[in-house]
Amino acid sequence: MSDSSKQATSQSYSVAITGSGGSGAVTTGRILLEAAAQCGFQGLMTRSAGPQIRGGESAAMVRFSQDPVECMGDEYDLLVGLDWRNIERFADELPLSDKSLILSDPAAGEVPALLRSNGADILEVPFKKFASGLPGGRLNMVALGATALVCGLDLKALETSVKAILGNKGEGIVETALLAVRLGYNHDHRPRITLEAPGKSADHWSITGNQACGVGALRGGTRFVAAYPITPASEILEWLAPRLEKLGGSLLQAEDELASINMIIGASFGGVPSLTATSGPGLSLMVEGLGLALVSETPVTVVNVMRGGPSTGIPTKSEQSDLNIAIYGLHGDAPHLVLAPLSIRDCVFTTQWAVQLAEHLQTVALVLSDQSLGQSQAIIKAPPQRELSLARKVEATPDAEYQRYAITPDNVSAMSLPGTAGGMYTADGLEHNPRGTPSSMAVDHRTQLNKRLHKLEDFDFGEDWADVEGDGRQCIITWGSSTGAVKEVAGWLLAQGSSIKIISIRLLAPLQHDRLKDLLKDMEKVLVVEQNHAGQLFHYLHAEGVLPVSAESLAQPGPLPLRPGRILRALGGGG
Amino acid sequence: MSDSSKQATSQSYSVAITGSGGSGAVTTGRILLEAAAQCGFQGLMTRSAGPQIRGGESAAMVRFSQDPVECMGDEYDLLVGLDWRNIERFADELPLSDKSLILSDPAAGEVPALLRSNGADILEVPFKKFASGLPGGRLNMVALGATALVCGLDLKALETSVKAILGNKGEGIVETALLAVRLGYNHDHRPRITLEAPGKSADHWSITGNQACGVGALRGGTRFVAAYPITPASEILEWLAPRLEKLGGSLLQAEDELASINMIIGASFGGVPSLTATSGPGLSLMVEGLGLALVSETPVTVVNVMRGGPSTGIPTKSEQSDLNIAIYGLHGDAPHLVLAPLSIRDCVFTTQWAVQLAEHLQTVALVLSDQSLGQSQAIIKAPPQRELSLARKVEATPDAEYQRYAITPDNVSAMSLPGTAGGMYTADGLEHNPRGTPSSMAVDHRTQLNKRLHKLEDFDFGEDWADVEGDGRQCIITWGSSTGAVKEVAGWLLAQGSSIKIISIRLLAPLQHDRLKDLLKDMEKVLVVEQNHAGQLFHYLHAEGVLPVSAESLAQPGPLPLRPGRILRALGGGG
Amino acid sequence: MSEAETVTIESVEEFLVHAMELEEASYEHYEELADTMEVHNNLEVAELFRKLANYSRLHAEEVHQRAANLALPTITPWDFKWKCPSAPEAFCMDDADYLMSSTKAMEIALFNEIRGRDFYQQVADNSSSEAVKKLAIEMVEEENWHVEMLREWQASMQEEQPQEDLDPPNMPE
Amino acid sequence: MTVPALKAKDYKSGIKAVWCPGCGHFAVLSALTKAMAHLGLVKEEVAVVSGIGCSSRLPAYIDTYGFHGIHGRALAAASGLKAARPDLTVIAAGGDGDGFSIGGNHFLHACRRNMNMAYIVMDNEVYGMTKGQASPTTLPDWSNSKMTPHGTGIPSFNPAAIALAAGAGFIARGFSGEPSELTRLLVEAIEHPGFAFVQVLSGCVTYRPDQKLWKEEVHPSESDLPTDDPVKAAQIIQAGDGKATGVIYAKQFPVWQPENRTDSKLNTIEKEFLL
Amino acid sequence: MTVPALKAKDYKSGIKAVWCPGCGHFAVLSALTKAMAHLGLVKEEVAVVSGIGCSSRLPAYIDTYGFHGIHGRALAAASGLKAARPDLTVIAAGGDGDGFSIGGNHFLHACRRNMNMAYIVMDNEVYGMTKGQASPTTLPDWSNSKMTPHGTGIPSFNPAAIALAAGAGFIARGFSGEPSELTRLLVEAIEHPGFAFVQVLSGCVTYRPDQKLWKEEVHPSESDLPTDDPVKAAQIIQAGDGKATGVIYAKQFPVWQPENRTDSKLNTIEKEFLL
Ligand SMILES: Cc1ncc(C[n+]2csc(CCOP(=O)(O)OP(=O)(O)O)c2C)c(N)n1
Ligand SMILES: Cc1ncc(C[n+]2csc(CCOP(=O)(O)OP(=O)(O)O)c2C)c(N)n1
Ligand code: SF4
Ligand code: SF4
Ligand SMILES: [Mg+2]
Ligand SMILES: [Mg+2]
Repeated sequence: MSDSSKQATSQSYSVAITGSGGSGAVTTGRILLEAAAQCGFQGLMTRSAGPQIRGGESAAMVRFSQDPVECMGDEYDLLVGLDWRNIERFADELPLSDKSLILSDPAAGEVPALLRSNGADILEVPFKKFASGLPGGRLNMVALGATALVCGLDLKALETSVKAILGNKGEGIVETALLAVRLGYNHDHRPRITLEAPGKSADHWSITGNQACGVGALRGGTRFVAAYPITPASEILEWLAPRLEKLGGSLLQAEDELASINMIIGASFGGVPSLTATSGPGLSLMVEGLGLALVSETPVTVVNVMRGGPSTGIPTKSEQSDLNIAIYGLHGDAPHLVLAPLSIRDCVFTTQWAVQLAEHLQTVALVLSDQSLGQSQAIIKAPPQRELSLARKVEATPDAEYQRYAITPDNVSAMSLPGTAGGMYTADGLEHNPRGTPSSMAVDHRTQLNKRLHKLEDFDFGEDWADVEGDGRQCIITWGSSTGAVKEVAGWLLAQGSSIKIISIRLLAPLQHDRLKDLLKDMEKVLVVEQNHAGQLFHYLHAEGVLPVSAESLAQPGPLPLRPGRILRALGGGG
Repeated sequence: MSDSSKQATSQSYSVAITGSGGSGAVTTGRILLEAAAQCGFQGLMTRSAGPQIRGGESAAMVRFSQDPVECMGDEYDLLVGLDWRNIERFADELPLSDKSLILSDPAAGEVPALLRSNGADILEVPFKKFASGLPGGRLNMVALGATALVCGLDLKALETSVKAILGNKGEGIVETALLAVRLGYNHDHRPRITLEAPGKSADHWSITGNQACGVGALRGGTRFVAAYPITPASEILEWLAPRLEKLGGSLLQAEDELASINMIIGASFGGVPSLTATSGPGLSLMVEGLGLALVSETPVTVVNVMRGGPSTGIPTKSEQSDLNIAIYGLHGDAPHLVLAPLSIRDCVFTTQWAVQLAEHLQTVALVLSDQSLGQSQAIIKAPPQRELSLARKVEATPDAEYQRYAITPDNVSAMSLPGTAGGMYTADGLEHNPRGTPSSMAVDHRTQLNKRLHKLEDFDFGEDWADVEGDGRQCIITWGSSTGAVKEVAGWLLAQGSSIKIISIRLLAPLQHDRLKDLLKDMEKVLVVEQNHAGQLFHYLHAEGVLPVSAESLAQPGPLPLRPGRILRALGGGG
Repeated sequence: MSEAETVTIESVEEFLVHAMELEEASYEHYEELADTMEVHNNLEVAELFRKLANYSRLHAEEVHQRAANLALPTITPWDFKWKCPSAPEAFCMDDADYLMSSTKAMEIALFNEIRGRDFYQQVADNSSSEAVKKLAIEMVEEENWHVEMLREWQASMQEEQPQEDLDPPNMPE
Repeated sequence: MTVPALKAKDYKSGIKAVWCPGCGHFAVLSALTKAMAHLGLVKEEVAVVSGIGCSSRLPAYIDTYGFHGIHGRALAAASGLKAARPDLTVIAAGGDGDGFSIGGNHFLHACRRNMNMAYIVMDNEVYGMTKGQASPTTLPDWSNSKMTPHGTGIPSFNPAAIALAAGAGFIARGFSGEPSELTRLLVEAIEHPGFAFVQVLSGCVTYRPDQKLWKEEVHPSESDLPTDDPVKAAQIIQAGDGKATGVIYAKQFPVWQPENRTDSKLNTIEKEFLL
Repeated sequence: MTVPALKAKDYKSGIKAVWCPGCGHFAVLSALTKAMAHLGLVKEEVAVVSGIGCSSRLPAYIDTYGFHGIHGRALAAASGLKAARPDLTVIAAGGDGDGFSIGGNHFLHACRRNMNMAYIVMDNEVYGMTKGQASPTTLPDWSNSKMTPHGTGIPSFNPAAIALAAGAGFIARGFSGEPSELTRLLVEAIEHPGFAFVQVLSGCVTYRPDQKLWKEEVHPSESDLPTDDPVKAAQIIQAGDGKATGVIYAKQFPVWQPENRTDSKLNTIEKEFLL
């Protein structure tokens, strides 16, 4: 699954661009990332903003490298201030060190002490002055030019990127932007860093995690989606809506999440692989429906893009705090599938796998993405198509003995789809006998509980259950988006000649006990790393009896990203 | 808390009465229980029925003793068959042994082989023939008389009970019933058992667990309830509705569970202690609201009367399978209170405690009762009133510095109630700063996460967190309604001269780690007993790191009750 | 306002209540604009609105002083005798934009002030009470002075075309 | 496809109903299977989708595909099914509690969305399954439920009025005591292109024995119905006693159904991510 | 209690709104505080309860008690609060998505239940907070949301019609561009004994810049309104263009409020369990 072991370490460059309403920090970041992509780099862009809908303070963080980039690193190499308004609101998201450089416009006033305190160098460029020399000139474009130069990016690539991203704004805007960019670029500073540009690659993608989940859904065969908008999941739906219909599928905007989960259950009962996407509050509303899908053995997939919780929480920020509800949130004994993509790129495979596993095992699959994966833009190697031999077991010629919930060797019963003569049955959320007739008998309950458990427990999920890398007697276990930072640490250690084993769990439930235990035997140190307050994975692994008592937990809630340095300190015991 | 250590063992008598639609098995059982109560016994009656809405086959199971009765035991001493129609549907709920007696009417045909297989004695009484000798005579009343005689119950007490229970049916019916009862009683059999009747007690209650939860709710101060009907929780609401209004409170039947949970949040925000009751499917719909209550720190209590799950499951049967959703079912990091009553009698205290803890700690309290507690009728010693010094911390004279979510030593902030001048604030489910203003800053999130965690973790819950009895190097940990059967086992062992420690956890979350660990150190054997499929408590205790690796799990899903003999076998390793 | 029918106010008390509401609404409206501009980091324009708010506040205080010893009637919010949908100097909300330039802000202010002046002018024109007329004319003069001052400010400003925000919106919840 | 001539009883599954003898829902089952036979529906091309309640047990008793879902969500599941499988005849069914209390929101939006399906609500003005509590259609002074010991005190929910206001194009009222007419209404509802709502007065003998009086109270609607004029329909519904049977309103609106085109390949779509 | 004369601005909390400059919701905030001032409401005896959405941010900006709950549940929380605390003036508020999409069921039942509270829906025919998707009140052909790229194709939800059919006793429509009239409507709504529903056309400058045209399109309702005749009200609502402001319907029904008697003691109640 993973070519990301060659994680960006020193061979990367990271830039944060901040500005207030209308200054175009995000656009600047997007063009910078695109330019890096045009030069052949891989990269990542995340963003942060104030509580305003528009016009608030915002920041774009960009990092690029010759290798895959899956987290933001510890400090920024470069901070570009278009202006400094309200910067204190998210200064703690912009760590700098004495090796950092700050690019600032004297017209914006002094660089806030907050940012200077770590001893970063300051380089002044008169963005505003330069821009005002051009009719309609924008200071962010001047800053973009200056930034690209400092980053050592090629001017041609930069110009191509400006055209690509601003193209739809009209020629005039593009022309002026190009002039401004050149002004900034040709300013008299030298590149601070020169990463060797690999040259534009024909198989690189520019994609967000939410889009990648959409691609994975389609690859997995999803052809019906019903959903209700919610931050930060809406883009999955917005990407899918126009594309599904080109593939003979459809998306229905539902009146609420109760409707959307039950709609996809209905559609899936009809034989069409179905999915919805939501976030914490929406998932909460779906758990009753998930139980129905589980007991009626109707496959459905829910992509839950996690945000700060609980309750409405912090909707625009990332956190991995929905593991508990994902695993345990259904009433009754309700085993099902829980997966988590380990990177933006992996959103494609994990979602595809989830959809196909749900279909194959006729159960519920939850995919735990999060805001930091979903809403970040990445330049990645195009994820190869993977054909998975997983599909719904369908009974095409049911006979009189047909039993919808028959006990079979693999505990998966063939499903008869509406339209199939002779296979009529009533799917039910009441406990039932193998035929589907409601039953409150102990034997039927026990039989069906066992069936629903063992079809999962006994299935061979193969090697994709986790990405396992490295070796040694120390081990980090992690999941989901925390994987990026963990892998960066592994890279550092490797570079220093020490070694560590990294287990990034993609299939959280059913937990692959034996495989995990096998990996963990002989470990001297086990650290479980995740982005939440309670250490939800840590406790879950203990619940499942796979962790040694000595295992340690590094659990840090959102909204700040987990940084590699923090993990390294925890490893060293200094955590 | 507990006087139930003197659990009924051999000093009890258990009777099952079965019959088909209209035969009156349940009424017979109720009168029998009442008669036992009139004689001064304590007792328990459960029931079981077919899937029909009315008129299906049904059974009433009655057990009585001089001591508290908190489970049904292993086998029935006496089985009374009013008829044998459809008996196979629930024969496995009616275990007999070679010491059992079957009372049957030759007119009902032969006793089914299923029941005879264990070698029970059969005694024939011509119920039907006797009854048909009386105009309007009912065979169940004849059977009742015969049964009472076999049980050694006093005729006077029986007659009083007939009057008490059939009183509202009219004099004619009562008269005929009395004649029939006497016919049965004066039949020529001798009592099979003579338990010494303690004589009617002035402080015995006849109550169901659902009613007991209602009493606890009122004792705890609940004065507002909003709810939506659901089996097996409705009786809590039906009992409360007319009584709340006599105490200045009210009950509102809501349009659904989404409404009911939000209604009680609104009411509690207004300062009125509020509660709802539901079962699995309803609880599922409430989890989003619970998160809101938790983050806005608005106290609410939800009594969840568990039934067979998942999904619609087996609505009329008991199971302890909602522990997972109760503890982990909210999205985000969401610590709150989870409690479980250990017996019908304990429903009073546990519910009271839950309501007052929720108020005191300004959080969510979930009470996990179940169908077997809720819908069984018990004769118990009246639970004494307990004054708990737990109440909502209210700010009556807020000044300009008032902060709704202020950080305090105990992490509980004084709440200003609508109507209080100067204390105006907006409660919020968004993460917020101490004033309540929405915030997405890391420091505010961390501060409030810590506050919500530590107000629970650091609170001294005292000794009520569990009932701990017995000693020795073996230990059973259990919770909720399974406690009855576990205590019966302890009684047997004690009677045999061996000893065991029993920990029946009343406060499941926050788990009292230190106390539990303390109790468990030096244990040679630890068995976790519960009524579900996955061993939810077992895994939870592992998650919390309190169980030794050698601990064993006895998890048996519903619908059959957990029987003491099964537990004894598991202890013996023969499980 | 200019298109509205005649407005007749016949008592000084009634007039003062109108003037007070007009100036206070104007003050609050500018304050609100200043606040939102601040929230949206448009500090120059925020400052401008703050200044305007301050003028309106001073104006309102003046009216208060004039009314100090009078027993004023209560007029319900919707019974004021202006025909525009709200107090004359507190309108144009949906023209507000977080990127608005100072010149655009000036336009809004001028629109408001002129409408305020026109209101006073109509009262002066149509009232049969000399006392009301006199007061109204005083107010007209003051508003005229305001309008002049605003025009001067405007003239001293560079015509700026606000630039489209190229960044996408956020999704707070 | 040639359809063998099926009788109403061929549409029954043979599973014995758990309903109380005398329950109105039996007549609905029978009328629905008659309607299916009359329409010659191919059994496997029909799906009956329900929620939870006595009435919602219906699908199991019919020999078509069936989905017995969760309380209140019948219309959501039915809508998803129909959206994904437009070739099926989809019939949603349930009770007054299921449809108008917990399921009220889906009712509103299903009326508006106007997908081609029939929705049958067996209205007994009570929650039968949970032992007789007041439902939205219960009259405010019915005080036989302990949960509302003085009655709800709340005016009852008028399903036809809501359906009309929400934009439904077919609104009818039937009565379990008039099974032949009910059959006709169900045939028309299934044939109506778009969302067709049929409220069936279907008495609960166990918790609403008073509803035995319905036999006397129910009457055919007098006026020249159905109308296709929403204002007139509103008048009639508002003025009526809620006991008049027949099709009240029938009007064709555009039916909503997602287009299922196939004019692209996933490979092509993925190309958009290339630089 | 003597009420010191408070001005509208005294009812503002001083927390600065995050709304986009130009958003219609500002005018609603201002009109509501004016209405409160006019009514002389004692600040601490008022509670404003909302759901989630831009509009639902309202409570924080008002200096009364406030509850910013979860999406769609404003009316439920408000109803619980009012049931438990009848002494308070309870105002529920939110957006068209909050109230008519996810919250539709509570809307139906709150109309019917007729508790004494006002409900203000700031209708901008869009989900502002989540970046501009279609809401129930969005016209079927508005195709600016990527989630519904050809428009919803579904006739829009008519809030006044639903409120009427559901039994609301007070139905008004206001416009953020007419703040003085809006103030009057809100005053009447708060004064109305029972559930009072005010739909406020409150444009979203960010996702619905087309709504700037509302200034031209909105007009006072012509007829001799309000009426207390539901049939007439239905006619007017059905025939209208949805842009006419004023009180459309006002009729007094019995207000529902649980009785809070105190005629027993818990001790007495517990005696029932004695044998
Ligand atoms: C979420 C949820 N809440 C409550 C219930 C309990 N419940 C089952 S059926 C029912 C009401 C049934 O009434 P109705 O729909 O009118 O059907 P009827 O039994 O009267 O035919 C209720 C409240 C449930 N199953 N699920
Ligand atoms: C359960 C749940 N689902 C979805 C959301 C996401 N969400 C937040 S606000 C909103 C819609 C807001 O629209 P509206 O109520 O019309 O308010 P507006 O922003 O337009 O004023 C949605 C869908 C949520 N917070 N919770
Ligand atoms: S309880 Fe009522 S609705 Fe349910 S089956 Fe019996 S008669 Fe029918
Ligand atoms: S997005 Fe629209 S509704 Fe939300 S604050 Fe901005 S203008 Fe108002
Ligand atoms: Mg019903
Ligand atoms: Mg809106």
